[in-house]
Amino acid sequence: MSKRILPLVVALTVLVLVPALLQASGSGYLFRVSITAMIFAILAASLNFITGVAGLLSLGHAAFYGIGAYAAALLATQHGVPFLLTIPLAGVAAAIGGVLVALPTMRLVSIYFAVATLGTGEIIHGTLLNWVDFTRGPMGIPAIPSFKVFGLDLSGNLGSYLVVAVVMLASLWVLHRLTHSYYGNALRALREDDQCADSMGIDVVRLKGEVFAIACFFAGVAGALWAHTTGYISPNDFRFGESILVLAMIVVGGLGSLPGAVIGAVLLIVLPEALRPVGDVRMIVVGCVMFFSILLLPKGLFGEVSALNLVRSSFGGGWKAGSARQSIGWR
Amino acid sequence: MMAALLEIENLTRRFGGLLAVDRVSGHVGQGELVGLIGPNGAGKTTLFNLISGFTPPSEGTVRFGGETISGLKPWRVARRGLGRTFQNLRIFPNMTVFDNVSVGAIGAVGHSPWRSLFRGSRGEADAKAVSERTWAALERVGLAGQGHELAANLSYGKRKYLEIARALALGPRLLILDEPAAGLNDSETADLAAFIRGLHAEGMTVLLVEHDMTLVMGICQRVMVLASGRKIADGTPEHIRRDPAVLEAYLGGDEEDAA
Amino acid sequence: MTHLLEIRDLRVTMGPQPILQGVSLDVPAGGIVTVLGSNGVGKTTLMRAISGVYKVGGGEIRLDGTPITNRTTHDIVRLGVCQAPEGRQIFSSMTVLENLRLGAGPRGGREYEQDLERMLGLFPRLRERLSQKAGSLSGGEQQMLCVGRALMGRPRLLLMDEPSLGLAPKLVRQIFDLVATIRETGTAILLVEQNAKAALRVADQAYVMESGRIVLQGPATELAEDPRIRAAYLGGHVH
Amino acid sequence: AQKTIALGYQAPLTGEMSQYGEVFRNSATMAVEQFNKSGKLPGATVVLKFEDSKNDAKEGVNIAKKFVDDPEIVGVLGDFSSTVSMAAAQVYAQAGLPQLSQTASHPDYVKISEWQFRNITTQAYEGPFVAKWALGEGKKKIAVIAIQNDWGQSVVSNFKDAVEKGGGQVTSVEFYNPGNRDFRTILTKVAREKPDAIYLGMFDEDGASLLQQRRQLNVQIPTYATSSLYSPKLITLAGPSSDGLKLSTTFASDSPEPVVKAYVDEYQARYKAVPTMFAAQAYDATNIMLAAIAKVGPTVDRKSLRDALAQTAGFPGVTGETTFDPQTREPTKTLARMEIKGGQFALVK
Amino acid sequence: MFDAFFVQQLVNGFSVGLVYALIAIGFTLIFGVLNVVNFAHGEVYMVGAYAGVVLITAWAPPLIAVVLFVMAVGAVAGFGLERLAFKPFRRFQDEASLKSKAMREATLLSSLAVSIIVREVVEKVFGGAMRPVPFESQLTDPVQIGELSFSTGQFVIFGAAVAMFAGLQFLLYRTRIGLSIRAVANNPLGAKYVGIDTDRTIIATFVVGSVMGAVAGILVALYYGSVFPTMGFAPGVKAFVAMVMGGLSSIPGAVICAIFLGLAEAVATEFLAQGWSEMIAYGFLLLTLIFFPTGLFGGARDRV
Ligand SMILES: Nc1ncnc2c1ncn2[C@@H]1O[C@H](COP(=O)(O)OP(=O)(O)OP(=O)(O)O)[C@@H](O)[C@H]1O
Ligand SMILES: Nc1ncnc2c1ncn2[C@@H]1O[C@H](COP(=O)(O)OP(=O)(O)OP(=O)(O)O)[C@@H](O)[C@H]1O
Ligand SMILES: [Mg+2]
Ligand SMILES: [Mg+2]
Repeated sequence: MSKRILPLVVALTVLVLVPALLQASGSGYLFRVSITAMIFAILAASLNFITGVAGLLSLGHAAFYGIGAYAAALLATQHGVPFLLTIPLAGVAAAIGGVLVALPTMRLVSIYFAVATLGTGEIIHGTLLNWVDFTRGPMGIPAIPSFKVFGLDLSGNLGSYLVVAVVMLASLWVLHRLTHSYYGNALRALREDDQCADSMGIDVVRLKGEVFAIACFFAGVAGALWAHTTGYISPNDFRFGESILVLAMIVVGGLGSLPGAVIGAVLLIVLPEALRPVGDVRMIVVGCVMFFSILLLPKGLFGEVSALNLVRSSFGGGWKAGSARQSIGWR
Repeated sequence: MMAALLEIENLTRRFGGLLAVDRVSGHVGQGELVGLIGPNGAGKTTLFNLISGFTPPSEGTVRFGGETISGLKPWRVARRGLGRTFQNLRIFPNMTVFDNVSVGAIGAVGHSPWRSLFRGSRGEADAKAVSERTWAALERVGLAGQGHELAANLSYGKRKYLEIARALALGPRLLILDEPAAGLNDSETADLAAFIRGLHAEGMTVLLVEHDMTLVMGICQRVMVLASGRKIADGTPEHIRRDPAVLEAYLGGDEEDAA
Repeated sequence: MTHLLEIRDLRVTMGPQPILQGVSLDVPAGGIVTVLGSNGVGKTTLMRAISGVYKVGGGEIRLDGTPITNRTTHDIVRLGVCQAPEGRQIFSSMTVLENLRLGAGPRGGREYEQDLERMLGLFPRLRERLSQKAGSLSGGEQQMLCVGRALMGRPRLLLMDEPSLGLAPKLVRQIFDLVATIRETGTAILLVEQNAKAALRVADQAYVMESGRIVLQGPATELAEDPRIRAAYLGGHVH
Repeated sequence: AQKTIALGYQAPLTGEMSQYGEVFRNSATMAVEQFNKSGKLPGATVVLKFEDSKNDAKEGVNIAKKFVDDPEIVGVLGDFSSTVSMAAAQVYAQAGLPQLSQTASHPDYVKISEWQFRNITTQAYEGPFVAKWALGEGKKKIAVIAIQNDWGQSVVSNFKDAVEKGGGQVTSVEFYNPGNRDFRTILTKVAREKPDAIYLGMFDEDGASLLQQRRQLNVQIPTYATSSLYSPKLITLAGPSSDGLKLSTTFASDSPEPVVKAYVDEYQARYKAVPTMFAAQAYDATNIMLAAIAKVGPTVDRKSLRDALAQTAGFPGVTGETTFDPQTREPTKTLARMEIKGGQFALVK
Repeated sequence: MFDAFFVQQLVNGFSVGLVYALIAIGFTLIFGVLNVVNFAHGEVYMVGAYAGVVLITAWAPPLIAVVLFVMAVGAVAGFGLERLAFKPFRRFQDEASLKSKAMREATLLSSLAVSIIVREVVEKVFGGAMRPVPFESQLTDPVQIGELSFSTGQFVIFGAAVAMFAGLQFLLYRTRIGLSIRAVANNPLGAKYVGIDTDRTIIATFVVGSVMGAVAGILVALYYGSVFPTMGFAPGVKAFVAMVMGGLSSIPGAVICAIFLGLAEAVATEFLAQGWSEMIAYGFLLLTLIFFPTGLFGGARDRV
């Protein structure tokens, strides 16, 4: 029974309580900040899958976010594809990009891998910027339609919020299932010691490819949401700085922890907004907050171990002490 | 006569100019408990790495269960039923004991994101298989009570068993252990010996590298000796103990430790 | 007050749990003292506390009567307390020669050359591999390098944490012979060992640790006969 | 009591582009203070609300939502770059809040909706102007170096069209990525073609670096530029290397015009610096907004402000006269020709 | 194709590469010792440049005095940076955290946070705009040799790069402190056991690395004639890339790769738009890593 309570609480909060409060406040601004925070929650959760869970430090995540955004924007503006299709297609486009990046860089470890992702990130950003005929280059893509489907207009504050919230919950659910299942254990083994995992029968190469495909898929989905909710995108939105911002989110939240990634994303989106009153020094304050949170909580606001304990006790079965006396192979 | 589970033929590995393993041939029969000894730097670990696919051989072949496995990636070798431990412990320190061992089970069962995501009947079956294998392996080494502890918090001795459990969860046909008794005191070593003998009695084939002669001579049915990359002897413990070449290269003449 | 090293009521706490809960022991100048104990009782912690790698929470460590509690490791090394640590901690991407050079500390020139010669005499295997990367040595070779590196520091007190770990029997014997040889040069040795039999044979004095405390102490020859020790540490009869 | 009418101003006040936000804030604050003192709008005080966008579209959109929520705000100025302005513009268009950007020159910007305005000349106007000038001086083969952003794209396309229409030829077009500081390779490549002239589409800092490196490489090809290089900073940064640069501009700080003189003097008194083209743009933008407010009176709302803005015609600003085309809302302005001589901008007659 | 223009492009590319190399040297040194990326190295470079320019603007002392002053500033910056962003995360006591990837990312982010703070503070104090270096002090005077054009700055930077490189190689391989630095880089715990004061060694490394970074900053500022708060970012990333291509801990590798990157960009610009040619550099990075997974001069992974 109690197992199902936490997911319900999360869903109700995101889908009912928060929008009700926002609606009551009547503030489009707060709606917008929430939408941005949710988009980055997806991004952070997906990067956490690569960097936190599977331990592959990626410094180019914004590029896949960009691929998704451009895929959605181009499909929507040039081919009139409705958002229900652009969102998954954007994910697929980004996933393909992710696999193409992951394949040749498979053998790389630690910082070498990180720099390879940095390089591909820059290449993808540069392509968005310089391939003028296809992406319109620095002109960006304006007039991307908002969420409209079958005459139903979801482009208002509440409508957009709900669309983004539903997509976010679905994305987080998928990442949660993968992170907190045995599949997640295979990934964590990859992170802790890939050679050792290899000798335990874990197909490290395939796993790396899958991790990238899955995480980039969601980065692409986040990109599509960004494109549809903003209406105008340009390569500037997907710079290196954005990759670092997302990385900062998952480190502040707690590497490897899915709830941590979400908390980190919300914090680093809301904090600069909340600090508007302090004016020009707000980025200094954001820097200080980041610094001290890492200093005082090196394992993040919600570290992996506590997150796993929480999630396993409230979401998943199969982790209780089982009494399996059946034979394993050798007997 | 037992069928040969593992056969090695002319296995050679060079590192630059160094011949770490030099034309070694040998076999391990189904259900055998074989020891591999030799001076430090003789190439024992390198031989293990060649068998388990970590290091590609310069020459020679490895056959496992009748099929050639040399050149295969370690994970493929593992899935064919070869479980190993490492000379310097390689556990996953930031994962729980259970999760550590489950990795071996996942290696055997396979890892598919689809099945983890949509826990349909096959997904459930996978999860169940992993969990059962894991608990069974944990129980076999006596760590079931500490399943939820972080591996980093285990004592050294328990970490050794943790590593063995992880290899067992793979459901191996052959278990290769690299110096399992290193760092254990005599009574702990005795426990380990009993444990390995127990595994063997259950039908497990074991190949182990060890410097503790009490252990090796006490439990192994057959002992192979490497020195400077070459196999210099292969036979029963009694035979090995008296082999002058082994005495010279490895035991050092004094009988006491070998007792 | 003839003791080179005196430890009184040493307490060390890592994280939440106390690891050493009041350890006292003495190492006489030029003597060999061994500490026995099962896994995880805190032997390594004791060694690290002496070397100043771990912070000491209480008690005192004196070298020649001068307190060295919580001095920095490099100070302690300079005072002549060198350690061949657990896990070897060699410099894997540097050559064997560089490792030994580092062990010699600031000493250079002829003195260093002589020490090196002496060392290589003890470990001829290392001589063959002087220009090889230490990380590519076999386990046993690394252990030799570790001990050799500590000896290069010309210690007054040598701390050895399980030096026989992973060594072939022939080498184990050599290591223990070496322990005896080293003591002849006047160096005192504090030896932590799992190989209780061999350790008790070379040591003058022995201590037995259990969960952070000394539970038994006495001359090595006496302890070797002690039935409790025989049962717990020497009792391994496999047959 | 006085009624307060608020204007939102979104601009990069921190981050890489903060220098531009800074001068916008200076000019706008000055303009509003002057306006409130002038008594052109009895019964009401205009206040400015600044928000920092960091030149980041995410923040730009958030700010837009914030301004839209604020019932006091009847009009918005900014943002700086076209990309951020356009992301925010989607919000303003939907909510119906007039937005006047001092610098967004993206061709699609005013097409977003009837709520978008700008007072910067577009390249559709400036490109042909310089092209004609250069062709008139006998420069038939011209190379173009421009920054790879939306503005740079329109610099190139408009200039190229105009040159080709005028019988000249654009020998090569070199875009460079924002942030690039070393122009030696580009200059060497361009020099190989031996063009009669080089046309630059970039901002003052890039321009200064380029001019310095041009001198160092001993490339002596006459150089023309867009009005964005009209900045005292250019001369401070590039020094003698900038001599001989020809450029068009709407604003000249040493112009004898009384409006300009008054502005430059007060700006200098307040901020101890000579206003740049960007500062002047912001000053005019704010004043155009204020003039529209004054026209409607203290009961101004968003819709009436928009309509008043749309009627702006012949507004006498420090960057020349501004008129918004009633259909396209594009500004038309008069441009002047300048040349740098002996470390000074000098009007070319 | 191989005309004077092409050779000129090589010169151009070489000097861009030298700028990357100057930064990469200090970067690599620091990385080598701590195995963490010091994201604030670009800011040290920037701070060095600002310090120098402020001094020049105020007193216009001779170049050598400026460099000495900047070295001092770099030393202080390196010291402060190490204490602030790295020391708190260093707990040599337990090996697990030393090897933990979370620690690596924590210091990566803490140095990033420090770099944001430093950059924003500099921006608040000096403004976001470019500041010119007084013309008398600039190293931008043209030098014509045959058909090729150089500037004085290029020679100075070349000299500085050679000097730094040689000095560092000497320091690392011929001196005791260098031996200690390499030992700490390889195994900090082991270094303690041989009596090395690891803390001091690390500070020394940071100081040396940051001094080099700061000197690079002022020289490059004099060469380009201006400073601005974000000046450290773009070349910092390239230096980082060069360091990795070179194999992380190999300073010669980093220098060679930095120069190679500069040349590649210049030659690519000859055929492509500058925007694309920047990507050529990253393309080379990927190719290098695909064929040499641990960089051109990096060691293999530790044995199993
Ligand atoms: N990757 C490598 N590169 C270079 N040399 C290597 C490598 N791996 C092993 N060697 C060398 O090969 C020889 C055999 O090493 P191996 O580790 O197999 O010895 P071992 O028999 O396991 O010794 P021990 O009992 O001490 O563990 C050693 O001399 C070692 O230095
Ligand atoms: N840095 C640390 N943080 C937390 N606990 C620690 C730390 N170091 C050691 N411990 C714990 O202290 C206890 C004693 O460890 P120690 O390494 O001293 O044992 P030991 O007697 O040397 O054992 P072994 O024979 O296995 O080497 C162990 O339970 C260990 O888990
Ligand atoms: Mg071995
Ligand atoms: Mg120990």
